[in-house]
Amino acid sequence: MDFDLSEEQRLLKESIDGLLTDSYDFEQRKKYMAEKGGWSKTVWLKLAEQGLLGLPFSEADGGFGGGGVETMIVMEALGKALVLEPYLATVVIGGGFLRHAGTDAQKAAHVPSIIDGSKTLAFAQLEKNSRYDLFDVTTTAKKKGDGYVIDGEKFVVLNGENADTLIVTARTKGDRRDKSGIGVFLVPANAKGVAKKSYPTQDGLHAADITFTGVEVGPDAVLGNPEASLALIERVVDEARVALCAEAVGLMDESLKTTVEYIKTRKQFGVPIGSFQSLQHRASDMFVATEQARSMSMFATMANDFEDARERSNAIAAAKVQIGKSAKFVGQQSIQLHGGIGMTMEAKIGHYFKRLTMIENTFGDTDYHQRRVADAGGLI
Amino acid sequence: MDFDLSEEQRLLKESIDGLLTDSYDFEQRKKYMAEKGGWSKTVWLKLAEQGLLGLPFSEADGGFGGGGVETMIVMEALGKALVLEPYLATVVIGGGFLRHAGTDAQKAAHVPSIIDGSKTLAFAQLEKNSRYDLFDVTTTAKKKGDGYVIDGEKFVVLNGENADTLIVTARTKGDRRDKSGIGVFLVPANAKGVAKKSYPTQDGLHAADITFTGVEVGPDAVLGNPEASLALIERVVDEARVALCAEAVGLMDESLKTTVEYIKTRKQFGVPIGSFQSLQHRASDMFVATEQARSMSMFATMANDFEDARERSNAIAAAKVQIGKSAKFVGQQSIQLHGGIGMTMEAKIGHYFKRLTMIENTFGDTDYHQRRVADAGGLI
Amino acid sequence: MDLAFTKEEQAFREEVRQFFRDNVPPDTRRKLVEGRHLSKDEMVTWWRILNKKGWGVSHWPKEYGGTGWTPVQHYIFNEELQAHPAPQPLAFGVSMVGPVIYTFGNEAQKKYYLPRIANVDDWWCQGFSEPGSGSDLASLKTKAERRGDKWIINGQKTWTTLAQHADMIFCLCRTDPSAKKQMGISFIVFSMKSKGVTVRPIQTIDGGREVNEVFFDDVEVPIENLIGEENKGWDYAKFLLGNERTGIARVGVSKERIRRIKDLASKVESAGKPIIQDSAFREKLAACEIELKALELTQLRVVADEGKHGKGKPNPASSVLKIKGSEIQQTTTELLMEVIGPFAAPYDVHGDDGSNEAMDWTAQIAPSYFNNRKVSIYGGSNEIQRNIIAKAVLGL
Amino acid sequence: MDLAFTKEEQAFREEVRQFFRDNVPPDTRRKLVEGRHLSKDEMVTWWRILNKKGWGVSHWPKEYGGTGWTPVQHYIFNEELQAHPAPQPLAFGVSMVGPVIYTFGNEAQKKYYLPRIANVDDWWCQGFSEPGSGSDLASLKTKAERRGDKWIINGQKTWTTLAQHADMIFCLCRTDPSAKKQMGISFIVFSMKSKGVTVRPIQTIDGGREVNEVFFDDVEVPIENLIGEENKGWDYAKFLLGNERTGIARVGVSKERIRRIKDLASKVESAGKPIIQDSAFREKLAACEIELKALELTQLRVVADEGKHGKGKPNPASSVLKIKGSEIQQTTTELLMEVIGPFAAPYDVHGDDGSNEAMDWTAQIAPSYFNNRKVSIYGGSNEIQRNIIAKAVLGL
Repeated sequence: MDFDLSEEQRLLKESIDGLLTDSYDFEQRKKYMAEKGGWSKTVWLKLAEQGLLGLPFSEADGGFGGGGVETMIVMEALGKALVLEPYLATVVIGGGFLRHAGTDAQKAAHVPSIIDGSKTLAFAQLEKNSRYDLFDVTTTAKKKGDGYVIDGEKFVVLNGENADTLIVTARTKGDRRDKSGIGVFLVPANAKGVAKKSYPTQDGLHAADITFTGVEVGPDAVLGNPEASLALIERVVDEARVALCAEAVGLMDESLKTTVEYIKTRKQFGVPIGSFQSLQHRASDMFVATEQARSMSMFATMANDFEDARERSNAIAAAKVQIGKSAKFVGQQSIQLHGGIGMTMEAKIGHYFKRLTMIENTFGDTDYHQRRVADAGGLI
Repeated sequence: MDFDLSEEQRLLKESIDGLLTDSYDFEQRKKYMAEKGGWSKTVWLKLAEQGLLGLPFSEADGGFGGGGVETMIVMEALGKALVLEPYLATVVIGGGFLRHAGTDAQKAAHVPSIIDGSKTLAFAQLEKNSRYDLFDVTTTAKKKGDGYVIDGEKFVVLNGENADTLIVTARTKGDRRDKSGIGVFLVPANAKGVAKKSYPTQDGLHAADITFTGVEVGPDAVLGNPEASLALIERVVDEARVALCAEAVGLMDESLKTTVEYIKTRKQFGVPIGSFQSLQHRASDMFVATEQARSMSMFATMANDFEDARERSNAIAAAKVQIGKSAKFVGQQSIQLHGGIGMTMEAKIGHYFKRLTMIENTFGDTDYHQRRVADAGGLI
Repeated sequence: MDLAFTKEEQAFREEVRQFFRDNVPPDTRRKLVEGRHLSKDEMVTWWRILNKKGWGVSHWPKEYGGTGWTPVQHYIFNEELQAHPAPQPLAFGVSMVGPVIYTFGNEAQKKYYLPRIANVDDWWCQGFSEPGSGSDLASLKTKAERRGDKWIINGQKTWTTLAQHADMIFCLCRTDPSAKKQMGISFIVFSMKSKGVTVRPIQTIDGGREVNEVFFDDVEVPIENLIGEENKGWDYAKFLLGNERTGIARVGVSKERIRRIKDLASKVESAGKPIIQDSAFREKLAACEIELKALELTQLRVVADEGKHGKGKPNPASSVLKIKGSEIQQTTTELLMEVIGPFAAPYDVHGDDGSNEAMDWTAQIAPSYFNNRKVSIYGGSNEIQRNIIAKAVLGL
Repeated sequence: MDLAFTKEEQAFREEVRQFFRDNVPPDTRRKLVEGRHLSKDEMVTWWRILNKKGWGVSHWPKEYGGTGWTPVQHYIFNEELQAHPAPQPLAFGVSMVGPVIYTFGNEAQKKYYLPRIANVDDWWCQGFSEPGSGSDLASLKTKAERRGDKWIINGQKTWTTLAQHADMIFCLCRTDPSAKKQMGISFIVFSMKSKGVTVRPIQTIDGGREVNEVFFDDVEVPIENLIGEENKGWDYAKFLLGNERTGIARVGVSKERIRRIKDLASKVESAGKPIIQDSAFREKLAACEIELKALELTQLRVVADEGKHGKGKPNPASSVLKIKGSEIQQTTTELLMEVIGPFAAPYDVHGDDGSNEAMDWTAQIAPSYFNNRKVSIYGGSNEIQRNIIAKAVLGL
């Protein structure tokens, strides 16, 4: 039990914090948002230069062999700076699928271009009625020769607008909500039959709704067992949830800091509003909520390495609940304590609130995960 | 739509408030509690003298023909003074059964002695596993000749220790959770085969667990249809819930008043603690909770007269939810704002908190009624 | 005490409801249901329909076009209006500046402005808040200096709702800089077309452009545009804000939104079945409905009290309406967010071609959630309301 | 950063757990599970078992009988103790007066008192709070006047926990009435059997008699019973309160209670089936478990931080532990109340003959709910904790 960073981890943190301090203040972020695709290729390449895009990959694959704690450090920093670039979609999720299920050939084909920043990925999973159930899949992948033909519709695919390669969940057999018969496929974004409708999201990221119509892929597109990849999907999505928890902690840290600074300087009735006890207590409650969230982010990070998949999922679900609750409270109260100014696009705080809100609804909301924990018999 | 009291209602309120101001301060209450049976026969006879025990009965039955508003006025006053006497058990519930289902002979046998204060009643309904479902009845009433033989166990029968007559729910046919086959019986407390185990309750009232072993009653014991009295039971229990809502409003009013007085006078760090904004805001929230509860108590009172039984039940369930939530908040915060002194038996406030707590768990708690409202499709 | 609506009140409700059914333009209604913004034309068109019916300024004295309704009738009218839903009359004209003019204005002002307000010949906006003033309104700095037969106005207002549409503004200006805070403020009205008036939109976090900054740079205003007495503006502002309570609880709005939640929840699936079949969700919704029912009753009590004892000074119970009303409005938008779950994310899914009809129903839900954070901030933040209750009701 | 317990730590946990299994008297454990009060004998018996094992004063310096454990070991020990459950060592002796004596006492005092504390030869109680002092402890009025080789003590203390069992009291007394509030206070220990000491029980709302008022009427105390320097008592009190944080979150207590909730909820029926099968109840319980897990991790972070950087000054994060810890304890008692529903009502169902075994399991649940309201009041109310966070952490 040791909550201090190792020397390497401390250096990693300094590296990413330094990079973002230099190149990711709120004004710079606005510029990146206005770039084509909605994020900065330059920043992305800087992340690559510092080795951050290769962080979780094994050294054999050209990466740095970082573990859960390293990803937590990076995601927290990305949250703190409200970063737009597709780290989650490309490195955490895309990279996760390749690390856990990629063949040597698949890794060779994709990992180097992730690491050097030349390509990004996106995870096409959500369907019209699937909501948060990962096994609820109607998109089909039908065997054709050595390969498959994919048909279906996926929604709100983060980084779907820009990704070079899509990772698509599709059903090779069974019915809509069967837990077996689900496969994962690597599909080039420019494959024939792939049609995208892109849009910005509420939190300033970019996503796409993507239709697959008779999209033919070869045997090299199959990640893992095409008839039994639910466990793989759950594992990678759990890693994404853990990453989102860390990002949310970074967002909350910065929200609290920004809010406390604001109420220290903002004056009403001749005194800083931070001198009013009711606002002080609200800020204290925000601190409590943030610390509880930080604890559960660490717990989730630790749980990533649990051997028992059920125990892992349960712990991560619990973390997502705590993060969801804390995020909602910290986000809403940040706006409340800012007053009118917090309601404007010009102020930084509203953007943190919106990102925190969207994280709650990504890969299962608070109620969804609370029920999972309840159905698993709790934590004690 | 008119929320003002009529002249008669105003006089009624003055009458009960005056009586309780004179004879029911906190010190007097302690004395009554120490009397045999746990309440004051003298006060009970004073209530009778002022006609309050005959309030809801028709003039033909010797009563005053009071309606829901009149009962609300009385229950609120009884709550405000934290009255121990068995008005709910005797007048509201006992009287309710007689009013709605009593034959002329049954009324003649019981109502006059309720009105003159000579006899009290108790409602023996709760069973070991029935919890809040009124149709969950295992106590049996088997036909024998003209009458019935009653067997079973009832728990936490309020005023069960002192009542002269018990009103007992029992099953004449069907299985434990069948909605038909339930009857209601008037059983003399001293009937052969009735065994009581009496005890005080957490809020200073008295109750009993009562066993019925081969208790034989005649045909005059049957209230309503012995094979189909669930609707009757629901109606009377709904009236009891409405009365409890009003009592709770009285309790909250007095809790808030007592707490505000306390924080105005109690000094710490050289100033009254009521000058701290966080406590002011807490007290404001208590006020909001109390006003919302008062509104729903009035709504429930109005709903008592709804013709549609489902609509009535749904509205009263909603009121019980609001009262439960407000009561918990006001009760808990009253203690918190009192600090240590609120934790002692010597202070009045703790006794209000305990009664509010027990009301939540009587005839359905907050979650139980919230589910009923949800299952009925809500209120809008 | 009689807690039921009278037959007459029920009939009135039916009449109002029928009028809305027959007269609110369907497209206007649909946009409100979906939480979209209306165009200026759409709003004005409806208000003129309402005015033609004689209901445009219903709570004004009869001599100026009011209806003479009882408080309960006003309550019913407002509830049905919000629940239909139809656009509420423009508060800045009808509820704010109108009453100030007919109470404190001179005959010429009444004669000129009141009919124009009723018919929305002028779109009014409010010049109260300033950067830095916030809950401490009296700290305002905008100056009006008398020069000959003109006021020369300089300063800045903010949070000016729909100023982009406005023809006229009513403005609190400091006319005596030497006087104490609340003194030395005057209530002046003038044209938004005046030279020196600049409107700069403020984009809110939901992406909307409801509010604006308004700059005054040597704006010349005729001297007769002062309402009431010079340096008494603070009194009129207090009067105006005390009148603002009508419908502050927005019970009808929340009712309408709950119907929308139920509608969407019967369409959106969770765990393979409509989310309305999920008991946890249903119970959460029921909890909100119960709070709302309690609030409705609380509001009726306030209304009945006004009916009995006259409006008089602001009723501190209106702070309860503000606190609970805003909390419930926020809860309803949270429940909508919960219903649509992952589909909350897309922003402006119409894109430029307006073609993404499939996701159309979700488009305004997250913005509405974000936008509704304001309701616990504006009109006296909920913290201020708790101060009011503590002091005015509890004597703390 | 390594978030797993080491093998050694896991082995230590097993050792501790096994010791409790083998050595806690079963009846003592059962009473704690059911929320009942223990007799003095039951407590002392157990503490002497613990002391014999060498774990009675585990966190004291080794020279005075401590164990030399790491902070994580202390954490594990406490958690297992609370979770077994077994009675915690008497805080007034072991955690409060003991450390003051070994830190500020003279050799004679150390030699005499410390072994007696470890073996509970003396039962200690705390004389800090006074009527009217509350959160403003330094306003205390009890006086100690020097007369020859005696202190003459007059005044009153309150909320004195288990004073009815106590042999000794450590007391804050004002020794220099002319000094400023926090100055002029001394830390004096003396026998509760002294002439002029009167103990009057205060019954709490749950019916329990844990706390007392203690009156001092010309109590004569030997001059050498002063600990440390005269008029420096406030410093020692602050030191003592800073040490009091261990286990303030009471994670183990809440864990044990959650197990009890699950146990009861699998027995008590709702809607004809065990209430644990009700999804709404289960989700509410899960919510509580998640909060508790987060708190456990937060506590571990504080513990690890102490291990790394030394105890030093009180960690403001301990305010988080106090706030959340008390909230969770209260929530667990609310959930227990919810489980037993209408059976919460009976008070002292045993009656005099102790025969009502059927309802036995419900007897202490409502009292425990009532009693636990204190946890957000004592030890610095949660409002005071929020002040501390605002000032010490956030700089407000």
